[in-house]
Amino acid sequence: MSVESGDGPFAALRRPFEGPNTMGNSPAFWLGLAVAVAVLAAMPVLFGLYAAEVGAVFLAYALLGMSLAFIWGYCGILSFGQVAFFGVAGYAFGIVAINAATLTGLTVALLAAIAVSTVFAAALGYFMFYGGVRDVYVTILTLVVALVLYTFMGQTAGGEWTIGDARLGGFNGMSGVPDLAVGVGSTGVEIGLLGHYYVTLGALVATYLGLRALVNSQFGYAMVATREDEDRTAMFGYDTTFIKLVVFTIGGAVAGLGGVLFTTQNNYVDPSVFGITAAALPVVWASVGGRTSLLGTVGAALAIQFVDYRLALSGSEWALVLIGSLLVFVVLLMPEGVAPRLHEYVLEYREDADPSPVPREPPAATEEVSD
Amino acid sequence: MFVTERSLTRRSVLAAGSAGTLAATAGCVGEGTVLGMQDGGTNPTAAVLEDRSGTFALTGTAKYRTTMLAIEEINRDGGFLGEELKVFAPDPQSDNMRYQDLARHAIYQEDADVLWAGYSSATREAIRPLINEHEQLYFYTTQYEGGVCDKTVFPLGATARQQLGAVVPHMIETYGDEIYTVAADYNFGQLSGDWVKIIAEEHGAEVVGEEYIPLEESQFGSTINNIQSAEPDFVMSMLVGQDHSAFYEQRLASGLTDIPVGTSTNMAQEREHLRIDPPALEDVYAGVNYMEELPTDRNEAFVERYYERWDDAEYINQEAQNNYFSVYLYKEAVERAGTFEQAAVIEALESGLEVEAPEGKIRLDPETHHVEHNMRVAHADENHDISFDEPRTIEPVFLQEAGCDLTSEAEQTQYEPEAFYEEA
Amino acid sequence: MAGAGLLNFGFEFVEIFAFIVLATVGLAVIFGMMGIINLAHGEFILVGAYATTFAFAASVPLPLAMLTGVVLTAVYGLVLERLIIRHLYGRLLDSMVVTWGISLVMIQLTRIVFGNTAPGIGIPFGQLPIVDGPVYYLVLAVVAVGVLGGLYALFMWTDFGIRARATMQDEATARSMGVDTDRMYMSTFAVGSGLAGLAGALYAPVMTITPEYGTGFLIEAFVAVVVGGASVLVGTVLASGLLGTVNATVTNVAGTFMGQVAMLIAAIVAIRLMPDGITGLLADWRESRGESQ
Amino acid sequence: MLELTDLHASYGKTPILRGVDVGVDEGEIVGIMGKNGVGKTTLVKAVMGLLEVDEGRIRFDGADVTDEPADVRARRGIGYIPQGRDVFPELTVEENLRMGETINEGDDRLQYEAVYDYFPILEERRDQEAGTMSGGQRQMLAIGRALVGNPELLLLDEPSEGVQPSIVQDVTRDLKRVNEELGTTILFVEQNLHVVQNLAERCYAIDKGTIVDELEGDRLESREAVTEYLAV
Amino acid sequence: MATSDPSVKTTPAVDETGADSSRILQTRGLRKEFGGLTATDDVDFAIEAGELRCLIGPNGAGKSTFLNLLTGQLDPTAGEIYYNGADITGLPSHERVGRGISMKFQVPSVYEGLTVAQNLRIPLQQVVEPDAFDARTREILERFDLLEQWGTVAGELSHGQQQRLEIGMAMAMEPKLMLLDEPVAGLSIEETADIAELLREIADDDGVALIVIEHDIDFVETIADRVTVLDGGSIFREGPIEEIKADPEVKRIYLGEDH
Repeated sequence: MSVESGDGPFAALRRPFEGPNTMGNSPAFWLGLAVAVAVLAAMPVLFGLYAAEVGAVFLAYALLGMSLAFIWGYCGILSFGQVAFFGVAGYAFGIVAINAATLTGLTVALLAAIAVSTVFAAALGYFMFYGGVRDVYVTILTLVVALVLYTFMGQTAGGEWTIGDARLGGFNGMSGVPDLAVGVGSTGVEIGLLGHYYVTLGALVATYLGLRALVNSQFGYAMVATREDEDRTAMFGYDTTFIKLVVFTIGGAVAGLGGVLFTTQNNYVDPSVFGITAAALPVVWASVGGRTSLLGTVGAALAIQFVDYRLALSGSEWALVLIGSLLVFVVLLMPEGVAPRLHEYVLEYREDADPSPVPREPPAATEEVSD
Repeated sequence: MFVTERSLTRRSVLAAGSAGTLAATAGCVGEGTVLGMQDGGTNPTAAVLEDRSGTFALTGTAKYRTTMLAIEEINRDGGFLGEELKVFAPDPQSDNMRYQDLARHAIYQEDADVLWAGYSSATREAIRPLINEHEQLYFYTTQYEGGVCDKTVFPLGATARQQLGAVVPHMIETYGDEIYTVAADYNFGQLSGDWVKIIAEEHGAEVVGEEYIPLEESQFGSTINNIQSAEPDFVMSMLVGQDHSAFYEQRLASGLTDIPVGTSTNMAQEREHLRIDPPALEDVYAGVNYMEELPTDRNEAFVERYYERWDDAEYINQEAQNNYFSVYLYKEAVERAGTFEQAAVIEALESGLEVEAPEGKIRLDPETHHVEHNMRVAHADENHDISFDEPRTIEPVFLQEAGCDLTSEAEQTQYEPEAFYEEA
Repeated sequence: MAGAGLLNFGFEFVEIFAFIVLATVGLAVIFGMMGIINLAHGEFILVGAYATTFAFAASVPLPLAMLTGVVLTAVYGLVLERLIIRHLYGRLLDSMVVTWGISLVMIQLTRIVFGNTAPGIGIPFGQLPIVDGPVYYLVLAVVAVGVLGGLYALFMWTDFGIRARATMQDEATARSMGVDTDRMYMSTFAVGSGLAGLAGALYAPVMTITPEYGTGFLIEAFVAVVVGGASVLVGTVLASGLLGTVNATVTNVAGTFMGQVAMLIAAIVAIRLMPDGITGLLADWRESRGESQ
Repeated sequence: MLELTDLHASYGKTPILRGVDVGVDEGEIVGIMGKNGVGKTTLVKAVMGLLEVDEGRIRFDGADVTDEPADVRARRGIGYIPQGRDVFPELTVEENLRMGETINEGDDRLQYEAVYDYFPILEERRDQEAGTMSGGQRQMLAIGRALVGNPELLLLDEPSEGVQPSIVQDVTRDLKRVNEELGTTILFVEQNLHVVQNLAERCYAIDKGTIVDELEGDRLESREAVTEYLAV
Repeated sequence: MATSDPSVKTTPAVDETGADSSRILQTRGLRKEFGGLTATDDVDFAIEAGELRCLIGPNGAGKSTFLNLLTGQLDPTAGEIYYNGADITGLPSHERVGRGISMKFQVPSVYEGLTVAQNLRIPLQQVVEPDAFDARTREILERFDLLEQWGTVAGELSHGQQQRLEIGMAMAMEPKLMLLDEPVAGLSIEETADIAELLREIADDDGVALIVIEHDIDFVETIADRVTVLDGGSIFREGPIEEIKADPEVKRIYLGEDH
């Protein structure tokens, strides 16, 4: 269809990432995105290692937010327990990495952590979706899972909760988690402070592009259809239960990736990642940024966490009040979130600027497709 | 194998690896910045991260205030090495994530020369990776489970061994040898429970029941039932936090006050004897190194100075006193080292310093970075009036036995009692 | 010994059952009647507790202080309903998100305004003669049963109840039958809020009052509502019974923590087996009977 | 008794009613017929007060009720039977009928037992949940429920929709009986030819949001005249 | 689930595998019970390719239950369903759709938040290769007179357009059997005539078998090849519409005296 990447440079390159299921299908959008990534990449150069350390945490949060936007915005599954996968991956990485702190070991730890969060999401998803749990019950069940993990991890202080050399550490958390490293045997890289920032940024950009391509693929249409009307979609021969399971599992994997990057940045993970305040944050980001916009959620995560950080530095107690009120007002005043609203304005502005607001071409017959 | 040596630690150069780190490849980026965000001043800076809101506000507020009081006193009397110590002291709001952010900010942006931070062990553990990475001098003053053996960390609060070592023998002597332990279900509580068993064993007593209570629990119906059916000679309580303080009211309502309670956590920290109406804490005995009620001249003068400075203050808890004397300890060390340079200050702290604290004279043990405290048993009567027995000096024996010697080996470890004592 | 054990178990069950019922009814009324999951439910309970404890501290007699708690929470709910909640009818997920926001704000505001502690209230009535435990727990159980009975009477027997139920099922039609539906929504929300306030007030002497006070009720309330399903009374009673039994049994054997964990696991399994809650299962059964007629 | 003057109403931003004038006298049975989407349901809702009008007045029993909410109008004596046999599905039959009492707190309300006289099947099923009854029974219940308030004017929104033909006949017969015995004025909208011809004494035709014709007597009985407004 | 219940009646036209080549769909002894009450009572039903069958009967006759059994939204208590000669009893809905059974709901249920073209893409991508999307979309849009609305969000279409879009979406699946539940409920006479024409065309030109539940007896008269009357969960009468209309028993239970 000609709405999808008809014009501009790199049209062919952009094609897999564009379609009616995502906002921002113009050269201007991609240029803007490139500039934004470049600015983020320049942060450590401009502001030093400090910015890299602080920024890496925000970027890991953004991954977490994106995982929720993906499952909620595109498939209608509102999980209040996205932090469960985030935290489980962090703990899993810690357990493997502490026991095998070599290049190979750390590479395995990274893979194992993402595998654990993925499998965990798949198992929970299977349990829920194949059990007929739907809508609000999914939401509450996921929250309860996060809270159970919070309670459970909180009491693992005793020596019996030791796996090899790794102590789960209870309420105090697991400390001494090594840095990220990739390699086999003696060849490879240990990822230092600055490296960690760029790895996280790279992971965020790559995940964004990957999810974007996915939601514009055939599977993406199936997701969106499932969100819009599950029964109807099943009647078109889609196995919606399976679709939801796959989406939920991918969401778990992305959240897990965020969790690993978060944990390796802090070299520490504790049960508060499962707590009710932590669990609320992804929902806040996705609601404010706009759950149907992956990038909107990322933007909201970065912005809100930055403001929260500045408020904390000033010693203000008002951060949570601000975040909570923001959530209330955004959902009341623009239920779709900021990004979709912005997108509408941009489209309107373009239409105004366009002297001939004739609708874009209807779908052409195959032979007419020229570009 | 209780010491876990790691081949890879935070930001260390990879031992096995031949490849360089990514950080090294970006030559232009160092700790300095292109845009120069760093603070221009040359004054030495202390970062004081103590909670004035959130879960730990009750203890954190007093800790903040005594620290400020000490720094102000010293600044007024000629300063630290003749210089005025600047303070960076935002409120971490009892949130470990904020602690990480603020500690990072203190280290990078404020260039802190010394750090006081946090009440709970969880907080300490949350920021310890940062402390280790930047070799930051750090005073942790809460009475805690013990065992931290770390080159740049000075855990100055009494350890569980010191607190329980004061109160448990006293209770066994006074009431008998059957003990029922009720403790908070987290690291501190569980390790304290282990210590009760170890000390009971040493004194020929026995733990007849043990229960670990989740931190947010404030209903003790079944616990009180269990205690009543076990009929111990006394209860050892290592309950913490405000939710747990409901135990004492429920103890009163269930008629459990005839069984005395020993504690290492209550009264001296969260002033339960003042917050809860008598006689809920009747016959509660606390092992403490300090309580505001301590009737010595030195302490009374200190209390007076404190309330003069902070007229709306409520209570000086044990940790607040620890903060206070640790500032003086720091001053001594800086002066002995002749510089604010952290490695030199740590070396000076390891030279066997002594200061006069409100609790009495204390000595810093060079090998373990812990303090020989003046431990007392404080008793609350039916009106919640406090009386003390004679102080005794208890050394940080556990770490000494564990072989922690930071003067010869720069470890970053936390030891657990179970590796040394069968009972645990 | 076995007799005493059984008595103790019974006492424990009564205690937990009462707790779950009182923690849940307010939430259940609002969810069942209005289709709103109020994630700020815990903080409504908080309002009740703070109002009670501060009234008591100002030497208001305890029962009156508790009444103050209930009334203030009801009024508070009313205000919130008018300002925010009424825009969310029919938007279940949005209502959850918004009420979560409200909950964050309320907890933090409480902390900022009142600090981290509130004055305590001693447990009244003294201790029981045979079983070890305060008499007050039995009072709580009696109140819990009374609340259930009262709600049943209110919703099944009175004109208000019929109108409220009719409004929730079909607002436009109810309005065309002369019902002022705006007022029905307001009053139902106020009733739900008042019940939350009641839980806060009743547990003010037992539990320590902190800004996170409400969180202590939340998991039980949530889980019971979800397990119970949309039908307020039947759901609450059955879910509280089920969860209370599991919790009391395991607590008796393996301690408080395991009791909690067992209850949550039981809840998760129950949701898996009955995706729409116990009453959803009943409704399915009834519906299938209806369909076949 | 009921007088609609120049009524305008819209659904969202789309205008649906563009100036409707209708008058109904006491004791009449008046139909309004039209194709789907011409504004029939909107009209009924506007009269009941479930939808705000943009322009025009509604007068009932001499009073201007245009700005009154639905519940107030209901208490003035307008009874409403919504489209799609809408009863309260989870209330029992008897509770549904008791809802009717809300309309009129005064003494002149019909005891709901009297409704059983018209619809004996409802008495048999008085304790059954309304949602479990068949479509025809629900239609009877909806009518009975409105009658309990003893309304002066009964508004019906497509009573035939989704109901099998034999029941439609029963309902038509029952409505006529109500009109005769209780003197209730009836205004209904419909697109079913049989109902229009069998029930209405007088009938308006509505198209594109305005009244385009009024039929009585022979014209109303002529199949061709009526289908003109129901077909193209 | 298939059952070996001896009471299951066998229809002579069915061979060993249960298949009958001329019949696209056939049920044998199809039965559904809800808590002791029988909603569908041993129904033996068959329809041929290109046939347009209407299903009528009083409320509660079991029409919807029967349709739900065919789509797989309900599992039968007993009996079998054969489609194109194969036993599809127990297959989940989406697999039945994959084999060419499609269903149109009573209430128009297009994806209201998606554009018309997006709506069509969802069934289309199930059956055609990506490079044919555009051509097929255009074809369907033209056939169902929706070309101008291709970029419109479906929720903003008129009622009749939504009905057409929905039937278009069903046709995009290239079904062999289509089930429709009251397709003209709430439509004007004009729109009803449109739909009637479309359905006839689908049966005659595309050779799709159609099962239509409908109350509008005039509509049934216009379109149906044969009519099946259900009552009390079992087949009460079956035959051409004229026969059914004249049947006094059908009049008594369903049609009333008018017809």
